Amino acid sequence: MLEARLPSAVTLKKIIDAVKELVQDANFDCNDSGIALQAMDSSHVALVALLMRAEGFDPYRCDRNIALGINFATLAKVMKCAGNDDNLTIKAGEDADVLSLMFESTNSDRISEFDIKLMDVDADHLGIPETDYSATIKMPSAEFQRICRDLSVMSETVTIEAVKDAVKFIASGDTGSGSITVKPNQAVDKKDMEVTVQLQEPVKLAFSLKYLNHFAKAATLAGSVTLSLSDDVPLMVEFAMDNDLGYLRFYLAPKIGDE
Amino acid sequence: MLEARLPSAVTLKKIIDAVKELVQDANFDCNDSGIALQAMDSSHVALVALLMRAEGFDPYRCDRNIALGINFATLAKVMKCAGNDDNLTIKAGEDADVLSLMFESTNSDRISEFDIKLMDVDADHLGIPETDYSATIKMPSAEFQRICRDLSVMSETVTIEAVKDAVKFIASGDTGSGSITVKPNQAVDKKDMEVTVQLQEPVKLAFSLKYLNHFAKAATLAGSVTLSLSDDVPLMVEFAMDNDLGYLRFYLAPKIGDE
Amino acid sequence: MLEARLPSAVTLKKIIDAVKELVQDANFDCNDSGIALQAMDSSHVALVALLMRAEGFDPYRCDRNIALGINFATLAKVMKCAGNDDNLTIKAGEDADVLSLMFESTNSDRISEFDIKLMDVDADHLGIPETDYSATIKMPSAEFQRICRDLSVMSETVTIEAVKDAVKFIASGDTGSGSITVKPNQAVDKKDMEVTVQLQEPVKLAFSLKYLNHFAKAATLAGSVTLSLSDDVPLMVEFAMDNDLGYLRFYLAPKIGDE
Amino acid sequence: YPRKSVKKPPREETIHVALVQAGDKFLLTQRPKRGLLAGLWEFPNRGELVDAQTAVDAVGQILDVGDSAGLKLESLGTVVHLFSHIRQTMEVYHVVISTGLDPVDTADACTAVLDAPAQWVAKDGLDQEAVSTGMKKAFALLGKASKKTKAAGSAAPARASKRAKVASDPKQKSISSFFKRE
Amino acid sequence: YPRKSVKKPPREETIHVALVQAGDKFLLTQRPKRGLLAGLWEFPNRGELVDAQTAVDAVGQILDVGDSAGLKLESLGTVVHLFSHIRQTMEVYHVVISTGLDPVDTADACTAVLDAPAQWVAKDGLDQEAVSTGMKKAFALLGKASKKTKAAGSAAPARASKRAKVASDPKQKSISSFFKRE
Amino acid sequence: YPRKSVKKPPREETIHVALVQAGDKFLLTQRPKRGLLAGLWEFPNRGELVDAQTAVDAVGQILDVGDSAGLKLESLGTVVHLFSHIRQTMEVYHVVISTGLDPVDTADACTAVLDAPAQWVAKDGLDQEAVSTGMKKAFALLGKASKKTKAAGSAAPARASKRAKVASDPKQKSISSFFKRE
Repeated sequence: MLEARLPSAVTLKKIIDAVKELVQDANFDCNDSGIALQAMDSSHVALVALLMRAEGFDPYRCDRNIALGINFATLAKVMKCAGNDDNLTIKAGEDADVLSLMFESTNSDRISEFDIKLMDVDADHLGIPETDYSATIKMPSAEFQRICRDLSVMSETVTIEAVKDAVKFIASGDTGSGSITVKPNQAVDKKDMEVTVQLQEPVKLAFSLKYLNHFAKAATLAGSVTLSLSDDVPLMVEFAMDNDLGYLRFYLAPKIGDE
Repeated sequence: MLEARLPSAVTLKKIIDAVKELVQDANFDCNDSGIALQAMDSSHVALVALLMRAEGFDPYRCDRNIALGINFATLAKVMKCAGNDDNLTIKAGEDADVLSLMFESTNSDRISEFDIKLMDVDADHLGIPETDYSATIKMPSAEFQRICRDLSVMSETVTIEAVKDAVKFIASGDTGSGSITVKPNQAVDKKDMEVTVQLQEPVKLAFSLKYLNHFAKAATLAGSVTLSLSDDVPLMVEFAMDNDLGYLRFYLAPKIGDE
Repeated sequence: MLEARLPSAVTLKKIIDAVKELVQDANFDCNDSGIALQAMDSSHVALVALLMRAEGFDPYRCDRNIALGINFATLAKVMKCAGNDDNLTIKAGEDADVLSLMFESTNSDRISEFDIKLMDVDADHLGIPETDYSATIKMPSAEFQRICRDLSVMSETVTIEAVKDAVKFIASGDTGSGSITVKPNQAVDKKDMEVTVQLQEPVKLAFSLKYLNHFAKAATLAGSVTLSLSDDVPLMVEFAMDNDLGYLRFYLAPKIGDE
Repeated sequence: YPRKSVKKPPREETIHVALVQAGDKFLLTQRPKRGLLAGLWEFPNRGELVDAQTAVDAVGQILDVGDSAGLKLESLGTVVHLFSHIRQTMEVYHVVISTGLDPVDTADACTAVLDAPAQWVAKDGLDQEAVSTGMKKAFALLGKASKKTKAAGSAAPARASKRAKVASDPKQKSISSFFKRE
Repeated sequence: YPRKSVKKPPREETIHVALVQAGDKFLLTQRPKRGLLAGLWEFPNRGELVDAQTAVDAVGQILDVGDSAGLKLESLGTVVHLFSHIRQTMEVYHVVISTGLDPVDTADACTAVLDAPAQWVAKDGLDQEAVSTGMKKAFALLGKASKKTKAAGSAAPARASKRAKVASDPKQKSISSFFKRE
Repeated sequence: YPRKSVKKPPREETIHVALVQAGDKFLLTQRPKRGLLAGLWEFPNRGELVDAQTAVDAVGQILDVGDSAGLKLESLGTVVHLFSHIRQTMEVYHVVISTGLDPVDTADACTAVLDAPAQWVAKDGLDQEAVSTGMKKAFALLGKASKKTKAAGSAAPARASKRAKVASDPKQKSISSFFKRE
């Protein structure tokens, strides 16, 4: 049996909104350490990996491992009903065929309860090896979102080039080309505005902007984003959630012959 | 001859916006006590009843009873031209074939005048009997709007169940189900936030959410809404306008075999 | 070679947004006194004339006359990437086949560069004679935008009638008619709110509202707009930009037999 | 415990069918050569009609009789017809055209306006035409209604349009079953 | 005093018609088998063209002649044709193709791109084809224009596209009737 | 220096083609009578399918076999076919239906659901039908795949749907070429 209370329902809403266009159905894998999800998009180009640690909930209780098969379009519609100051309790019984969501507002007398029917989702689970990335870039997530959106003007593909002390995003198409350069800034008072570049060796890789724009929707979830790149390895885009709740990671296979 | 000046043009704009998708053409019935309108939607499932009392206008003058047949799509387009601080004077002459609307801004030198051609609207007038409802629920109109919108996620039908000290809105569909419970709150400082439930006997009735969502658009017109229910009688949804101007009421026939 | 730095990139963005639906491709004619553009819409009903004086840039350098053929849809997409506090440097080399735009934010470490491919635009250049207009009306541009939008409710054509001390905009259609009267206001504290009417002789002319609505989009560019009318001459709608940067003018041929 | 997503129910579809009568003839139009019921003849119908007045206007436009207010439109009720994957509710109306009409000319006009072949067929000749089963059900309503009408006398309302449309959801009651006309 | 809503005027429609000429042949495409003017042949036309340049580009794409700039497009003016419920304004253009063309191949290409049967027909043979009256009116403009062109000499502009489109509202004057080219 | 806007490249199009097999027969549907490849027979296909599961569901609905989970859907890979102005990528799937089927009934059901004529044709009879070249290429994948399948034994996954769709951009690598199944 699962019972978990999330202080802010909006957190789950933002996660689902960022993922729903990539993933149609997926399993929430629940055990005593938390709730995890891994799913590829239907084209098998990107992979979404979510971890919500038990510590981020209060209370959290999960007696035994269960996989809750969820249709994301349905869940997204229900999460739209989350008010800004609602907390959220999710429940699933032994052998349950529904996931229950209860929204409670701290300052009103309204309680909303939704039951979503569970599905049998046939999920492949991929093993993601630990990687020592050549470049790791931390930047404001809003900045990342804007770069992806701006460069989409010119092309469907962006080349990310990390060199010493600078990261360059380049897109080139039929009507012209665009490039945006981001440089590290050491002393910033707001943590989220920080830009850092850790470089083992220079890398230059091409990725689909369509997918990056999808990932960038998670900018509402975290003020910072971390991009990790190495040759011949998928890009990892990580949004770390506040209060040690966990992370939402996206992996994206590179495009070849385009960098 | 009719001549009536409404201190805030926006009031009529909100009325028309709430009604225009239900009613295509209808008569404004004008006499010396005010302006009334009654119209069924084209499916004959809902009925709109508007009353704007003479006292809400300044000045108000109507020599003899006239019925002004209006196309609501046209009127809605004209009402879009109402500025936030405009007042509105409406006029119709003896044997006039137009309704004149004049918007005057208090702080500008612009005067807008529109003439809308009148139509011959063939309207049935229904007698609405006085009803002693089993349950009368008063709640914030924004809350009502949100409940209708949220439950539309699950179904096209909502069951409203009023019991002692609680009202439950329930929707159940293919992908799951949802229920929202509202409880009375006694001492609230803001009048519009008040929730009260007056109960003669428990009722449980099913209604079309599509219509309720239409009605809920009038939430801009009044901070509170009153729902009145009895078995085998249409639901009455009333929005009472400020300053005793009158009310906008919607009646909705129940769905049978679904509660 | 052209190199010109505009303190606010948003200024060019607003110009392009106001013009892009009228003009598909046009030449920016650059010389040492500034950048000019003249283009008819594809129906040859309206003419756009833009002047950006060298004095409005800092620095501004243009060695010899060059015509930069630009696709406005592409330029508009690039200009969307302009941040609110970005400045803009545009460059084109000798015999260049691209126009370069560089956006620099004053408070971030991001530099965006875009190159737009130049086109061979086959432009007619029309001579616009100096005209002593019968009526010249200055009014807030937002007011002009609202009048055009509001009257579009009734007709595709507006008749502008300027008489002593008043300007009347009239639209008449199948469902009714509308008229908006604007009167001069002498003493206003905010310059942009001023309404003045200079009249040599009364005029009454009909124009397409579709085009006027297009022109009115430039209201974001200037707080005031000036309409100049004479019989048998195109209407001139002028938006003068701040800081003596120049102007964006629209000329519109009248409709005959409709006034 | 988890379950597979449920099999889809048949698609719901509501169409508005007009039995347009001039003398003893009825107007038929032909379905496209391909697709469901290809090439069969049917009574003019539209799915997207929002209310009965629109139907009257469309018919008025087809027949070029000018002011459509002169047309009597009577609601005959609804028929449900099942296809393999569609549950079609037909809302059936009867329109009698009193103006003198040239059947050939109006059929041509209909072809132009409806963008489909059209013809006038006598009531007795309908059996000879390739008319779909569903449409025959719709036409059968006319027989029932004409009996009722006769019983009630010829007090058919001249401007019945406002009363015609009934909600297509069988569970949804009508407001006019609660409130009476004054 | 109140009045019934007015009878609708005929629907306004503007189409752009291209008289595509190669040698003495003109390109015809066939209308759908159903609907208005079913099966008749017509000159390639589109309603949604925004301006003449788009027409040139489409023709260039059809004929695969690469850079469409090489095509001469000349505006011949407009013709109005009335259907029962449509008032159709045809803006007519003339395009002469100078590249050596195989009539059969290009007709096939046109069929593929336009999604309709296409053929090349000699000017004299147009009368033998089932061409609609409206289209014949459009073609008649070419005769008038060619007389004018001859009078004016062969000074037809090589890149006339920017000058081609005229406003379809007859009351709307053109700006170039006020301001002269420099 | 300035340049003319570039000639358009052929339009990219991706369709999903289902080789639906029952016994030794395959399901064919007929293209519209007009337009590209008019009247030719083809394997059921749709451009707008978002993923393989949707295809399975559609097939299940066509065949009315209830729970579509019982259908085996196997991705055979992609074929690219060039038309004059279209570069079409076909993603080909193979579905084997094991339920006892009446070929006539199911063809009728397909006609109704797909809104196009349909028939079951034996593998050997495909050559006799007017099947387009592109579709023949798609069918050829089945031969290749069946060899592979035989080599690999009959370990075809019962619920292969989640693995079926491949990215249509040849430059885009798949994530599963980097991360291995656990």
